[in-house]
Amino acid sequence: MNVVDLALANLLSPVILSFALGVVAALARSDLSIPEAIAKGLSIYLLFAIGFKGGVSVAEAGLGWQLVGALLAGLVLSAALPFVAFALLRAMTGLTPLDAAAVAAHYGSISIVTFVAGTSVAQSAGLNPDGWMVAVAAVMEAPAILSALWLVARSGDGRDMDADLWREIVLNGSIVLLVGAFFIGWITGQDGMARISAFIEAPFQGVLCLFLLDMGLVAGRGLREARGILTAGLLAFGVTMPLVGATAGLAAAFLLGLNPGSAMLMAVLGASASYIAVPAAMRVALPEANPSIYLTLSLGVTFPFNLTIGLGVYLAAAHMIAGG
Amino acid sequence: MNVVDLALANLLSPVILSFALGVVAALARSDLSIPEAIAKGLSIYLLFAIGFKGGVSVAEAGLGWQLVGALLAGLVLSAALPFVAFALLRAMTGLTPLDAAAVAAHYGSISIVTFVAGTSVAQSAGLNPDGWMVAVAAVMEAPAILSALWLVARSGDGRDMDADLWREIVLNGSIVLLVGAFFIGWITGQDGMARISAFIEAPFQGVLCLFLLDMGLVAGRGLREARGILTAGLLAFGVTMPLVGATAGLAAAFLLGLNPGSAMLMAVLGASASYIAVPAAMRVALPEANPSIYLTLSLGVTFPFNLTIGLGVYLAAAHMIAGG
Amino acid sequence: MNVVDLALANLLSPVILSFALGVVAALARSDLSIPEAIAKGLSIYLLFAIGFKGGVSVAEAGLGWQLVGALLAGLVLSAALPFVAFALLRAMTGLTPLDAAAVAAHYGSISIVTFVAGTSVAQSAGLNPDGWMVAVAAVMEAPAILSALWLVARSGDGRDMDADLWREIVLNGSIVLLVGAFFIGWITGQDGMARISAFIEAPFQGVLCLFLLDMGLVAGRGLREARGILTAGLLAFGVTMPLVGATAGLAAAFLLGLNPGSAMLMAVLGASASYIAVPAAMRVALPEANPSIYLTLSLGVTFPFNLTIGLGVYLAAAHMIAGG
Amino acid sequence: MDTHPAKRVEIIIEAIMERRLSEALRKVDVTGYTILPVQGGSGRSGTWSRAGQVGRAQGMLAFVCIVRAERLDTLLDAAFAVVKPHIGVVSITDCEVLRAERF
Amino acid sequence: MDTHPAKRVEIIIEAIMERRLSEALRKVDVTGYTILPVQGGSGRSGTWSRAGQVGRAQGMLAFVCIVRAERLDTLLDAAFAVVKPHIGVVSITDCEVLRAERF
Amino acid sequence: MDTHPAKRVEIIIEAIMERRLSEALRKVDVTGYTILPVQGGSGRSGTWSRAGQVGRAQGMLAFVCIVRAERLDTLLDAAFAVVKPHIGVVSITDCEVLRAERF
Ligand SMILES: Nc1ncnc2c1ncn2[C@@H]1O[C@H](COP(=O)(O)O)[C@@H](O)[C@H]1O
Ligand SMILES: Nc1ncnc2c1ncn2[C@@H]1O[C@H](COP(=O)(O)O)[C@@H](O)[C@H]1O
Ligand SMILES: Nc1ncnc2c1ncn2[C@@H]1O[C@H](COP(=O)(O)O)[C@@H](O)[C@H]1O
Ligand code: NA
Ligand code: NA
Ligand code: NA
Repeated sequence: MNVVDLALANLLSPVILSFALGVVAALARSDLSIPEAIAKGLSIYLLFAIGFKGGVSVAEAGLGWQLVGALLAGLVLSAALPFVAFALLRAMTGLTPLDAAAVAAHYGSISIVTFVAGTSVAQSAGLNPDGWMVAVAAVMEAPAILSALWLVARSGDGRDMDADLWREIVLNGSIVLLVGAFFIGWITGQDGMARISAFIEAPFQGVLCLFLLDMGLVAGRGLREARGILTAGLLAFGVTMPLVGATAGLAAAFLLGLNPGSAMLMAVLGASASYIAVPAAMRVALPEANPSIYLTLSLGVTFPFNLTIGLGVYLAAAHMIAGG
Repeated sequence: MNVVDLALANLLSPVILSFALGVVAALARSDLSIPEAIAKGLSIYLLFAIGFKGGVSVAEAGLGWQLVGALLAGLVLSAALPFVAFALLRAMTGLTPLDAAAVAAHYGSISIVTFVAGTSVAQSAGLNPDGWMVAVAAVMEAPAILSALWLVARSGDGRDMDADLWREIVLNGSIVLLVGAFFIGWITGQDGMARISAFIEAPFQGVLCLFLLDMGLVAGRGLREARGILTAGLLAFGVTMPLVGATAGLAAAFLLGLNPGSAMLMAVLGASASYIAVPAAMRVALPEANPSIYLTLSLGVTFPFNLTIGLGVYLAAAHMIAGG
Repeated sequence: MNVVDLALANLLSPVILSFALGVVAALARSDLSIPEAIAKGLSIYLLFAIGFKGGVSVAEAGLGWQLVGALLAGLVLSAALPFVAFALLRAMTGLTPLDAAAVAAHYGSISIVTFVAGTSVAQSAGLNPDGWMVAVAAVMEAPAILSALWLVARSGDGRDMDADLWREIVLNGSIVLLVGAFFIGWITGQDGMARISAFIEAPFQGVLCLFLLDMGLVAGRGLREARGILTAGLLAFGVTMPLVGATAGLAAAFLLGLNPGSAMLMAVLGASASYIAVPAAMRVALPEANPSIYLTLSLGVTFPFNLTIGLGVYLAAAHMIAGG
Repeated sequence: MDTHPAKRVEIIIEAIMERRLSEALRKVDVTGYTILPVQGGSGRSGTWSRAGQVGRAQGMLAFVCIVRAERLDTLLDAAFAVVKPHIGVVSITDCEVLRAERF
Repeated sequence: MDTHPAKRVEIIIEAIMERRLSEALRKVDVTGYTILPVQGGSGRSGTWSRAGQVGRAQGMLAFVCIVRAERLDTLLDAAFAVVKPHIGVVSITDCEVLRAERF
Repeated sequence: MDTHPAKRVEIIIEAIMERRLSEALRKVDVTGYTILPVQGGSGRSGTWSRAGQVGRAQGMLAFVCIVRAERLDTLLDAAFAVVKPHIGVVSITDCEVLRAERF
């Protein structure tokens, strides 16, 4: 199967079609909705499962110096990409510095669901990403926020990042669960996996379908509400920036000599934009920034772009660059 | 195993016993309850799984002209049965025309959980209903509502069916999810099923147990609240009407030459009464109609009647009529 | 594998590590939390699964006179242990008679999650506890409450146990679900299990992980809130009383000649303290008693003690006493 | 602190009417309201609880809507047109608000 | 719009007391009330939150009950008998209602 | 029944600000409040609903806080410092309470 076939197979997978169903239902104003508690339950399941699987595969394969490099690269990418995003936004759109900085934070950070979907695609293509890539995902959540706040401070609008906010970001529920499950998987290894794989592995893709159905519903609702906000410039940014981020991720992977699977995931992390952790941090730290802009862009534009087109492109690129 | 054995086996299955447990717990005023969000989550799972499985089996077996016939028959049954129900109600009970029309709408429409339980019974009996019967179930949800509103209008109490209500009914969450999952299953076929069958098929019966436990709790609570409402006439209607509906369904199946499995499900669709979509529509369109009457009848009387006695009867009848 | 290895293996199992993750996250003030509805949903799943499995194994193995003896022993233990606990509390701590009685009620009653964790440990050790031990667990929930109310009445603070409260306790949701599922399992036996084992057995350990993660979060939050309350005396009681209860349980098991697996579970039931049913009953019956004390002790001290250290000790003791 | 008089309108209405009430309010330019979930209740049409419900037929919501006094009648007329044929309760309380320019 | 004076009583009470309070109200013929879920709170007995709770021991509910002024004392007496030994808060506000015949 | 005048303050605020508002209230010794979940709403920043949301960025909460009149200004000052840069609504109603010693 070549890369184009894989990309198409991804497009017609239950997971992507479930997302599409959600978007269509929301745009058609169906009253289909998933209760908040269920959506949170699904995300807790997914984070636990991803973290745990990553940890188990580290227990199997061991760690190498590459992990250290990848963690550092992740930190740098997350901190640096907001500057690129900020510059692009100021050039391509009419956003105020404040709104531009808020959006930029999202693009430095990552979307764990995009990461999961990317892992599936990589594995379908026979690639074998390193388990510790989830740790890289975890360290990439927060640094982008700092960069964004620095950008705002520089544009004259000083504000202090209180210790509380800092703790909230670093210890936010998703990170703690992902990292905690990673360590549990690492400690218990194959033994632990044998006990809970029927819960962690077997139903995973199905749960992901329902979760993406929900994300589709939320994204569709957001798009309906925010019609007026999406200018051509913002739309263009929403599909350009992921390509920029993916390129940066691939470059880092190339320098570190990661295997093609991990290289693809590095691209995915660079390309994806946060829509859970960073929006919450922005509401606290930059309450005047307009949340419709950053939520619509990251969840309504970049997330579907990555899912449907991006993943195929990043896979092809990783193949080319990292060989395999 | 003959039909009586099958009916008994059904009565003593975990699914039916879970329903009974719920009813008994509610009547005994235990505080056992399932959170609303969980109940909704279970129903989302069931609708997604049923729709998806139906779609996959269509991808396997293909469509025939029978589907078209069955869809039409479903539309006609759903539109026509309310008139029969209305006449019976006016003859057997003292309901006002308004209340009678509201009840009638429920009996033209269908209960998807009864449909699922019927599918299990059919499969245990070695029958093989067509996958597209879920599409028939979907088209039968709404037409009955129109008939009921027409009945009300005719009895002098004119009211308009606004476009909004119409959209709400046709795009209600359950239908969209069922039909959407059907198409996802159809598009992804066995490939898709291979990816998510551990989620869609393996735990299905168990999830159904918990869902029926919840339905038993809600039905039992309703019966306790509505003691005073259930006259002998209403009770008689609640067990007669499903037999009438089943007969109509079987007749349609016979005319269309459906296989015994699909014939049984056609009977089940005719026999079952809505307790989710139609009650909501009635609250909007006929707010003066008493909801206790239609909820108690459809969920407290007809639903358990179908589950415990009806399914066995319809199976036997389908065997006789459609051969097999 | 000897007993020490088993105890260690238990400590490093995904289940216990998930609990630890929850405690650490809560103490570190992470905002990780599991929605209330999901936590309740998980507990409904666990109760249904435990009850059902117990019932199926009774359908397999049959009942013996030992069951009757064990049920009686359970009743006696539950009713008697509060007196021991009350005496210890009065000796070791400065609690008022009212608070001491309220705490005592918890230690006569049982924790079903500790029971489940104990079952896992017993089975990993190759032991085979009787399925009807879940029935013993069920009868042990309530009697302790009566003893506590009697203790309060005796200390001059008369209050009446209204019929309502009595019904609430005996028909509380957990008991009804556990016992109901037990009967469903018993009636449907291996046939029923074959239908739903993919739901009941396969994902069980994984669901338990998430549930214990939640219990860890709640326990950790409670510990943080109640820092000031935990005196050295209370702490000492919280780890002494389970050992006393376990000893009483083992003695009963020895007298009844239970197999080592059931003996261990009898110890676990004696050792564990309620944190769901009894706290609710205490809020109704003894509203002046301080809930922080009994919740912190049973969930924050005794529960983790049993999980991490107790289970290993009770396993070793059951091995020694009941042979095997 | 500077406060300004206003009216707090609380509309307890069937959940299925949520969208209709929102739209009726929007039509008369009342765009500020908060919707609280309702867990159960009792009235002339009996007692109900949300526990375990899958359907939307049973269940109510509470709209809380704070407006300037001079907008009250417009609001009530619009709301009442929606609520009228349905079960539900409308109550109005005097209140004071901060940031009056928002209402 | 025609409005009529009434009283809005808000009783914040432990969730386990729900059935007892409902029954006490019913006994004095107060059959109209709405129960709002409560997510957390703080008081003399500490801070609590519903997150992750399985048991019913912790957790409160808010009863909102609108009555005519002349029924207020009956209601308060009945409610207070239930609330008294428990933690919780009872507040009363003057309000206006539509459809006075319903109260 | 013996009642005493007090103030009922209702603060509708972004969910992410919950801890900050609680702490601000605690700092000025306002330790009694109840937090109600909010299901959706509408305001100058648009319409939102909690349905299906995983993140905490969208979503509001309602703090209900009953205080004696003489504590009102302290409360409002503390609350307003938190609410000010954020979306949200603060309203104050006169009420009567039972068990005045609790406030
Ligand atoms: N007096 C009242 N105070 C507060 N809520 C009420 C009152 N009467 C009715 N309700 C609410 O409105 C719903 C419908 O009331 P009803 O139309 O009387 O059946 C009830 O279930 C309650 O939630
Ligand atoms: N002043 C207050 N205003 C609003 N709610 C309160 C107040 N005091 C107590 N509560 C609520 O009542 C519960 C119990 O209060 P307490 O009895 O003071 O511990 C608290 O957790 C709050 O939910
Ligand atoms: N007039 C109002 N009455 C009640 N709630 C309001 C009002 N205005 C705003 N809100 C609530 O506050 C949130 C934010 O309002 P805003 O800052 O106007 O966007 C809304 O989503 C509502 O939940
Ligand atoms: Na990124
Ligand atoms: Na029907
Ligand atoms: Na015990």
